[in-house]
Amino acid sequence: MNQTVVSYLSQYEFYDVLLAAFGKNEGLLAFAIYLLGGVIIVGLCATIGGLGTFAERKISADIQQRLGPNRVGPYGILQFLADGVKMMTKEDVMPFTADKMLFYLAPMLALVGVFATLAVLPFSSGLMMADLNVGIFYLIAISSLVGVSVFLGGYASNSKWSMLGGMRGASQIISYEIPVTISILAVTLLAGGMSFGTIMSHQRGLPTNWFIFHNPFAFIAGFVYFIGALAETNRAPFDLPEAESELVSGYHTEYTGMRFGFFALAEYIEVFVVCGVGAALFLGGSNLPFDISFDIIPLQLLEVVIFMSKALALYYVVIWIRWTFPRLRVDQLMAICWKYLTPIAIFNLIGCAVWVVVFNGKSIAELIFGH
Amino acid sequence: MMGLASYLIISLILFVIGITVMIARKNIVAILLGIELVLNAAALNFVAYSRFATNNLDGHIFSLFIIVVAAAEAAVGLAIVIRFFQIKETIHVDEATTLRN
Amino acid sequence: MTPANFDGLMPVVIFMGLAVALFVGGHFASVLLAPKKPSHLKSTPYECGEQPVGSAWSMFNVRFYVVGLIFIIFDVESVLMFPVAAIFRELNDMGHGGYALIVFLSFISILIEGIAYCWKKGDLDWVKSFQVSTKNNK
Amino acid sequence: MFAQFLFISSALLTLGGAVAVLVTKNIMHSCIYLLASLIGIAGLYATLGADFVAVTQIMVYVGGVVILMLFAVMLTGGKDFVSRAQNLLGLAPSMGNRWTFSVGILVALVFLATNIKLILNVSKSIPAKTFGNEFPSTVNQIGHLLVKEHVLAFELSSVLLLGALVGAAIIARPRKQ
Repeated sequence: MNQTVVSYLSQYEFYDVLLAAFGKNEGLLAFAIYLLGGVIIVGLCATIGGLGTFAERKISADIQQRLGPNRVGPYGILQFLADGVKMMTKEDVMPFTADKMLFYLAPMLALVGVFATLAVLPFSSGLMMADLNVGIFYLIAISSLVGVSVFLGGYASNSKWSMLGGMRGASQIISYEIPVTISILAVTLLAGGMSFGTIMSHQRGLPTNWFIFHNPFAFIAGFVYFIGALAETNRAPFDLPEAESELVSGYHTEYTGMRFGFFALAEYIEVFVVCGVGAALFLGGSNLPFDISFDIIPLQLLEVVIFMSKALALYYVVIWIRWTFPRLRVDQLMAICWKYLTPIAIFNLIGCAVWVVVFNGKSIAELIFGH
Repeated sequence: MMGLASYLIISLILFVIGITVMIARKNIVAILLGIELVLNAAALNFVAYSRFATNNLDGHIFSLFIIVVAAAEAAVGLAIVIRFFQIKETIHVDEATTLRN
Repeated sequence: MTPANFDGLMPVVIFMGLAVALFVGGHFASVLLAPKKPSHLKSTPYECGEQPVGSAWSMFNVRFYVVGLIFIIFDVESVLMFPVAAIFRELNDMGHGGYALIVFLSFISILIEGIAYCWKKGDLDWVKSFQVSTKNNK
Repeated sequence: MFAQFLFISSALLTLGGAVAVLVTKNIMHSCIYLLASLIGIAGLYATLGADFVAVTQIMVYVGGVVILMLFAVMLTGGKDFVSRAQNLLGLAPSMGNRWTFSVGILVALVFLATNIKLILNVSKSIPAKTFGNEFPSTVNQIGHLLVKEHVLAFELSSVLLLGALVGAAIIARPRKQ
């Protein structure tokens, strides 16, 4: 329980060597390890976010039978670095009617909200940064900062397109938070705890132990979560806040250069985070198949690879959906959230609760094969 | 440093600022902001006493319900503000002189 | 279960700090690298090349508030359901499964009443909410 | 060590945000300062070992109440916003004047003076407990309290929220004048 990277490393001998090097100060050593891990994870996720833009263009080109970016580096894979440099060297323009403080603050809130969720993302069973007892609940709560930042970005620009996009974006994000939260509530109920450690430990072994295959209600809840997460990250077909054919560019119309880059980075990392959470909650997360229980560091790295491949597979599905489905109308958007997803999510929650009581928490596979 | 007294003093300052906001502002939304500060000060007191003076978590439950009630209060209060604005076209609190409509 | 210590909260603060540091650093790089040629026309709000009329900070439709209202009620209810859901299995293993189910279901049923009310009154319809409610309220 | 750091930074964020709510003249800014203050209070809860209450604070306030307030400001902005954007008035209207501020601060000082003494006595009469670095989970205990001792409050809170939803929806629903 509550295994973090520090408590994991402390079972090895080199931890004592490090501890001696830090003058027996455990807090300081923990800080150093966490800081190093944080920098690594942020760098990794920023790269994934950058590669996300590249993957998006490549995959869309594939789907539309084009070539896509192919000039910078082999297969154009360094395109995201070129984009980043371009953003840094662009002039920052701020409308003279803007609310200056909030104009600065909005991208920062988006970054803080998204990065803070990375702290609890379960990359592997041992190398997890923080395994809070309220892990998944914390993740939902802190990611709602993104909604505030979308609203503020729209408001502070004082442009009519931005304002419309910001209002739409904030109401869309908060609406879709409800089906997502209730689906996660169903998982909490099945796992009997909110920390990612508890949730993962219930999905050990074969894929039949994954929560998406636990019972029919959890299966539907997985899809409800995924649809809601698409909408929460403003991805197509729910990209109404930034619908370029209706609202120019939505809440970041007036943002240029680096500040636009921060919004884009936050958005792409958030897509990765919701995919990772989906993988952890419903697809077994970083658990190795067959419940291998040697505790060595290469195995932990293998778990990281498993987690990442699950999350990135979901990421691919997200991009695939974007280039397949047309955008919804705004009234359809609200109708899907409140008239379909939320009742279905509540129904799933009740179903899971009844299932736990009636079948004593056993999954379908356990009932059929009886172990 | 992290004793009961420091939490109580933080909570008191928060409460006093909330009261001042409620009295000084004439904008109804700003008055609601002051009310939120006051409620948070109370909830902080409950949790602090729960840690330092008792051994159970009843204080946590209390502050949980304070948060719930504060959310309901904000929802209804802001609805009243919006309705008031539709009628009077202002949110200056001194304009709220009628009890009907 | 061994009690965790406060150091377990460190990553949360560290990641927030990294976000702020990245923001400040990116700004700094941008200030160093980016050209600065401000002009009045460049800093007008973008309205497809037209001269902007008035401010964008104007009134919006009340339906945005109604959506926010329904959201916050559901949000608070889900907050209260989280700890109960977290111990639901434990209660079931202790043999109080039926009792827990009754408590849980009666809580959810009141939630369902709320959404049913809003559905019937047309608050969930984005477009029609105005016409329907004028009919009902005179 | 880290707990002290968390405590000091949260306390500074809380008090700084609250003071900024008091002095700023812009209602939008004061909502954002309130956000800062509320996040600081969540940090203070965390230093008290109340992990669930801290996250609830963030969830309900940051995700809910503050967004609702920002919406309400946008919905009631109207003339006030236009006049400020065109600089017709130096200050945002209805945010108080010198007279109301002096009355408010007077009340605050009286209240502060009467309570400081009370708090010092209270903190003396309660024996000082020392806490180590432990941070045990409160979720399970809160869950048990909610379904056992406080089950009536738990159920009634849902009725309260239903009442708030229905009432606020009736009040705020758009209708013809």
